[in-house]
Amino acid sequence: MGAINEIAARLLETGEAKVVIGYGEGSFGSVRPAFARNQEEAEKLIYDKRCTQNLAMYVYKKEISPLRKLAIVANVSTLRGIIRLASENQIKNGDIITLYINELGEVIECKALSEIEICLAEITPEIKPEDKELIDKLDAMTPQERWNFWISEMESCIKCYACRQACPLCYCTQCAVEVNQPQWIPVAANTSGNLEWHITRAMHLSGRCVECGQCGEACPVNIPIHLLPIKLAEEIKNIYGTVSGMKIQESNTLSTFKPDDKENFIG
Amino acid sequence: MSKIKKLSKESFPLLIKKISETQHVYGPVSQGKRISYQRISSADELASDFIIPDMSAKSFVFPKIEKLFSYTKNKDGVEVQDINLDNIPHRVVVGIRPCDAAGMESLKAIFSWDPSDPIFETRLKRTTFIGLACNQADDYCFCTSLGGSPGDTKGSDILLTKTDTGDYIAEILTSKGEKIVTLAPDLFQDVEGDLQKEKFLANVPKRFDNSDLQNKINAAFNTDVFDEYAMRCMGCSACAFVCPICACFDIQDETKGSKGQRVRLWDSCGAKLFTLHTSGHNPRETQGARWRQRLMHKFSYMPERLEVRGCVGCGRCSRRCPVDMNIAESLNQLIIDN
Amino acid sequence: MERNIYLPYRMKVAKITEEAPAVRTFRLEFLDPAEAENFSFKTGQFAEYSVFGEGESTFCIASPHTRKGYVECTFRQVGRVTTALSNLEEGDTVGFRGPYGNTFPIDEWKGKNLVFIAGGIALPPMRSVIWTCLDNRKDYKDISIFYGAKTVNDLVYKHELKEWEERPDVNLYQTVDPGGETPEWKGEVGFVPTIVEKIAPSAENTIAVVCGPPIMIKNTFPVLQKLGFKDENIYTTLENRMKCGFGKCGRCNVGKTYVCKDGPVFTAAQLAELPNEY
Amino acid sequence: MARIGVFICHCGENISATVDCAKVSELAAGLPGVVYSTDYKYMCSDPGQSKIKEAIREHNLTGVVVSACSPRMHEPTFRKACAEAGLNPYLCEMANIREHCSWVHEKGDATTQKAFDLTRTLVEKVKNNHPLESIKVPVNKTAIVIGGGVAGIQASLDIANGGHQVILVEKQPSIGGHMSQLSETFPTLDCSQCILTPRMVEVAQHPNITLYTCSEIESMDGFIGNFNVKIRKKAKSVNEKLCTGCGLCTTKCPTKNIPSEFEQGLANRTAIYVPFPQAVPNKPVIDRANCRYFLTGKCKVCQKLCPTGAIDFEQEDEIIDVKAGAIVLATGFEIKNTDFFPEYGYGKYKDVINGLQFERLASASGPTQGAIRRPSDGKTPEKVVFIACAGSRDPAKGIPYCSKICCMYTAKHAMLYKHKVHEGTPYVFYMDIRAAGKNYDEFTRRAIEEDGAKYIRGRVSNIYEKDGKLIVRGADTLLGGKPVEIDADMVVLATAAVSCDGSESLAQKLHVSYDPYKFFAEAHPKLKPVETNTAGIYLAGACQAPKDIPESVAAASGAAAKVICLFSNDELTREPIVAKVNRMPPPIFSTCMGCEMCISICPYQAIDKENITNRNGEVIKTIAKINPGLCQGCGTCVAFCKSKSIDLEGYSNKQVYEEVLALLNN
Amino acid sequence: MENDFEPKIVAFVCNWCTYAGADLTGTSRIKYSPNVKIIRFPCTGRIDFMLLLKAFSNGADGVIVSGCHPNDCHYTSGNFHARRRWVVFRTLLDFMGIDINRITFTWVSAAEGAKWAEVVNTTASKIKELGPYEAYRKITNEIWES
Repeated sequence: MGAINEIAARLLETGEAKVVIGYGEGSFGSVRPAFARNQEEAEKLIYDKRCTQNLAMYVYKKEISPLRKLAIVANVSTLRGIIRLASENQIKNGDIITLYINELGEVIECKALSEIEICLAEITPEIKPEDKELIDKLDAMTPQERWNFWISEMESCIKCYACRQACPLCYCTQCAVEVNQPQWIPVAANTSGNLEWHITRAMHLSGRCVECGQCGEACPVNIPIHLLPIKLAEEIKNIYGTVSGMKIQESNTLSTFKPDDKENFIG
Repeated sequence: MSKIKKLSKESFPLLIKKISETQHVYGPVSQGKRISYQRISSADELASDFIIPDMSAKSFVFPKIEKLFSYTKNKDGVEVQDINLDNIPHRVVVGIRPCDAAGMESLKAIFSWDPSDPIFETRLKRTTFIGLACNQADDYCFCTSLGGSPGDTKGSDILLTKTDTGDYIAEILTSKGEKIVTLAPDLFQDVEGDLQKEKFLANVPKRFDNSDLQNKINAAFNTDVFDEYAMRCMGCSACAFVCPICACFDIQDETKGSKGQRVRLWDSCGAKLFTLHTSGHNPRETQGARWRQRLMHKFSYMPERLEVRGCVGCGRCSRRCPVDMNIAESLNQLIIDN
Repeated sequence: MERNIYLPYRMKVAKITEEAPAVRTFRLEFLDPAEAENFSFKTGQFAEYSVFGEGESTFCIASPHTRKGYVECTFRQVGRVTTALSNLEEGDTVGFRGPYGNTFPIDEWKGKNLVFIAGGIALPPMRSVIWTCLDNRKDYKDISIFYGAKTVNDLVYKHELKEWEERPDVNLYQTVDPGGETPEWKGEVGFVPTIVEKIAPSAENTIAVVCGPPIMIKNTFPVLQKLGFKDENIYTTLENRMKCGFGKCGRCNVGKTYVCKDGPVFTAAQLAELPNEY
Repeated sequence: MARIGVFICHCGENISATVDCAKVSELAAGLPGVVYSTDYKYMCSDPGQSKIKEAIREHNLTGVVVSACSPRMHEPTFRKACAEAGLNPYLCEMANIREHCSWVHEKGDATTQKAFDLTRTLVEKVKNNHPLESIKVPVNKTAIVIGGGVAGIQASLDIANGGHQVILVEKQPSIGGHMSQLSETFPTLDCSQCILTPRMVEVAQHPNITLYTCSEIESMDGFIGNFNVKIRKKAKSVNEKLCTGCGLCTTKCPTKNIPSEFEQGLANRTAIYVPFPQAVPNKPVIDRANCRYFLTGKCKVCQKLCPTGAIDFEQEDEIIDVKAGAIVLATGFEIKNTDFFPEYGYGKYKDVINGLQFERLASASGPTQGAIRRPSDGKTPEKVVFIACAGSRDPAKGIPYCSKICCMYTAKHAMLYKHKVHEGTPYVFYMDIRAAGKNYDEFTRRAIEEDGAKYIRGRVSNIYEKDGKLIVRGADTLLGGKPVEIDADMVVLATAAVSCDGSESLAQKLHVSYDPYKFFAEAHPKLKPVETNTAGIYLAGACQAPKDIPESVAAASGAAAKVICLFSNDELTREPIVAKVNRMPPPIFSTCMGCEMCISICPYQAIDKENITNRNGEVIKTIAKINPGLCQGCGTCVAFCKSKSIDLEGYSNKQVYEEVLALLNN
Repeated sequence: MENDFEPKIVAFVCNWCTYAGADLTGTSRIKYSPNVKIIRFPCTGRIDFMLLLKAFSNGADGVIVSGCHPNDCHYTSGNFHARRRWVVFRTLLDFMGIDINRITFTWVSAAEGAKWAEVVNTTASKIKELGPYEAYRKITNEIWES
């Protein structure tokens, strides 16, 4: 039995957590999110290289959040998701025990959010090489080529909202896409409506995205939709020097400003 | 009426070419990481070496956006323009997987149930399915557990099975299939004896025993088996949208100035807004109830009311689920538990 | 060619009645006389009403089938379509698709006493059946109506309530929730189930019809059962969310039951068989 | 559908000259929901307004669109007319078909079409308007007056005499401003200090006036009726309460060679000083930049001498928080110095001076006790050249405007010189003599005709020094540009009046607009000359544009009147254009998720948290709440809110959305 | 064809600076292209990026967004927030291949009547040169053409 199972078992036994959100064996060699509510389930939790999914979206899920306190097995992107959720008041200190597994495979139990910040202070977040490569490739294209690329992707979008549901930061009870007075974004999954939806989602994530890429992972039709918020996160890092999901007290880049913010296109 | 012919690997592209002269031809096309049914003009465009397209073929008969009628608003009121069913195109889908083709029967059951939906009926009537039997499968495939098979002819007008030589065994199954043959009769060779189609089919092991499935699943309704699903399922609509049978829909108006149209759009019982009343009351309040509805609808309610199952075991929903909600596994569990 | 099942009839808003805050009744008349001629419905059925450009919304038909040439609907302004409906004026055009669903078995009720129990905005489906029965008054014995709302202002069909109150062949019991009364209020004060229990209509040879918000129905059934009503003799209507109205869109399933096809009228006995998904 | 009335104004011919108003009206009549449409010569006139009122009653209108001039002009007019006819005023919108259409496009179909497009857009907007009720907010009846020159003094006294508290904030150690530096004033030639100092004293003694000198505005937030202002009171190093103003310190201060600001550098002062003898308050301050103690750490002579121990070297800047209902800006102006003019010697000729320096020379309390002596050698100048328009009306110098006061004071200077140096000759170079004003033209004529000032119409091209004389070379344009050369003893430049250094940053702190020359902008050039675009902030004097004394005083009294009007009510009625967080029935309560980003985005601190509790008092949800008293309706939170949980009345999501659609879908 | 092309351009402007500036253009009788039509907002901070998307999906060929110069916002900081929003939005649009040359961002003060005319004319002629925004129109029309 690994450290993660022991800690999960202890937290459940002492009642410090009612459920431990983690990873379990999934279909055919894959891993899946798993929920340990008792000793037996605690024993089934696993943690290994395959556990890259960001689980932070489960902490506010309606079927789970009433079970707070929760414990959650966390990789770096989950940690960042939790910190960002805390910045946006969706988690309070003490709601969640985070079981961070560091590069050495040690489990670091964070009961306070500040302890997560300490873990994150050691880390320089980087985007995946394949994402970087595709972003660079797109940047090198002409606008027309980029348009063709994205439009062909948008035609495939079926508006299943897996991207939204998988996102740790899409916690709104009413998503902008569901607002119908006015109907900002068409309900129909037509190309222009899909485009508007994905632009809106990326904009709403700008300054907030923790670059986990979960939206792209979730897409059933393989649209690299995570590139949009990640591209913006990278730009924001370059322009404003802010990185989301590293510190609780950070303010959102798009709801703050500096009088001497630079731009080069406003005449 | 099944007739067996042979279609050589050289004849196959010629057949596509011949059909494209008069009708739009569609088939699985690879596009980046994605394989989907797309319009093609030659057989070269068809994807090869894949298990199953990412999206099912249901959009040929139940597109993600279906115009129901259009209208023009003016100062005095509204002029309504009904759709013209004559505009619905004749299409041939080549390379549809047997599971997708089999799904057409379930879709037909839904849309033909009183009252019959003429838009759907016309689309189905005007689409010819040239199936391609599966010569490979993955762990997610479970058609055999639900009475289907990698070489199932149900729903196809012609079913092709690729042999080890690259030539095809062509089963001409319907009059629509016959019509295709008459377009290029020379390309189809007569055959003698048993071509042993089974030899060329993928092996899809049975995952569970489907006998008495309906009663077993009914018995699970009020058990806590759905609690874990309630937690894990994130409530997106991916499973429903990739499913060859899920036919739940929404009706919305799209407008552009004074013009408007009412459209039918894919919807999903997994979405929390699906059943939400404007009062705030939601009859299926939890994700567990919604996942249960998905299972119940496919394996209990549809068999009860429409005498068909809502699942052909294509495994798409499980393959595509971001949180690995595996439908075959769930069914297996329900069967074992009950 | 058969008619496009999604195509609505165009109807003119012939009359608008303000019932209560944000609650209106529309009287709708067919623009095409031929359509009017061929149209018929039975009490208890519902329809899809639409504002072109905004979408469709489901309500019961609130007028009795005994009165021809028009249908009426009563709605509260809450969502996009009802807001758009509220913005209409007399003479404007709406879409109407229906009727759908089953009906109250009023022929089976002949010779019986009828008790109608309604709360708030759920009076409309009841109003249809009440008027249908009143229009065939001789077919039925005693008719009692219990109706309650949050406040006096929230009572709908105020004119008709007055008419029923004045009719000697109807017993009307009106009530408002505690705190909802005005100084002039002469009716009861209290929740509907409480008032039913207090007045205690006889269950003997009596049919009860209950319409209201889920909480009211939940609390009224036991009262009726205590008074001796059999579940088979208690009727209600369900108002699940619907889109198509004809058993395809998948919204209104309650178990294997389609509210749009098998309902919306159910007996308490039938409801007891359904999973709690309504 | 809605019942909208559309009213197309011809504005005489201002609109109808390029727009076919009848056509627009006819097209508008065809719009869904429009039940009445008409056009008329002057919609804003009484009969025009009556047409609107009649239509509202007759057609039972649910909304009105007036296509006419800018809503910034007449929106209140038409909204009032609607209200008078029983229609909620916020159900009236204006389409701007004059400023944004008829005046900027040529006559033609495209212009008419645009007028209709704009009208249609507003019709779609108004269909989504809601009746709104104005918001009442309390008024704090204290005014802050910024600047203690004659305008600030006048405004302060008027408001204080009206019975309200005034906080007067002055940057310098004394109030008085430029007027206290002047010798005599035109056109009456009465002594400037004689008329000003009694008023300065009145300010000091007024029970309703609190005076902060050496003070500036640090920051401001809030809004009309409820401003919160931080005042930075700079350290004077002298305890005002202890200081009796005996002046002993100033006489003994060892640092005596600091050019006096008040004397325009024509005399010196000490490091601890009173700017001028009649200063208010008449208590010295230490100029730390020049004080020996602050420079070297040694001295403290003043401290040793001070009989009351008032010298406090440790004193720090003080931040004073004040609340006020209104603010009057009276920060005045500055004049360009002589070093601004390369052609006039870059300020290197001692005897080329500016107008204020001449005032000090001519002043009886000045460095020469009123004798005109040139600064270089103290000789009485025999020829003095006065150059009007030094910098003003010169686009090349970035000052295209007229400084307005120069013509008059130059005439005054010529006269004063002639009165004091009878044998001297004043020459005046001018572009035009602008002497409009009561007794003004008579005054300049007197300078020419009685006092013999030699007026030369033309510009001075350059000045150079030669043999102790200043050679002034120019041209006389009245003589066909004939070159003129004068060997003057002294040259007085009527340098351009410009906005004060720091007025831009002050405007930004107070959120008032300013013009390209950094003068504060009035809300309307004609009808709201003393108001700014920011409600509750008013303008007095030359901070708005160059003004002479009577104008400054008039504006100050005007501003004071506005303040007193505002203070005449306990509550202020505000436009209900405020943001609102949505509320819904349980279990949702609101779609607001409480991310609180709107709190950081709001410029007015108008958003706070609100807890939604259940019956047991437990918090179920925390959402944003907007204080309608503080919200100014900018809508930044609305556009930012991801879940669209905030909306802005008057510019709601639905309204602006429908506007975009209507504008494009014709 | 290009000569006949009359672009549809929507201007999203704040009430206090640019709207007033455009009023001044009018009072100064400076002529400009009628292709641009103004929608009034209280502040650039109120301008939702989604409105720009709606403009394009409803057939706009170009868009102007204009408000108070930095530091001049009537509401102190709406334009500062807008500025960050537009930086990010423009990056996103460019990354998606949307033609950012069709969006003019500018600051026009209440005193800059002449600048407003210039902004309008420059934008209008640029959009005329670029031609109708066919690429976007194609995707918005697809649902209407079937």
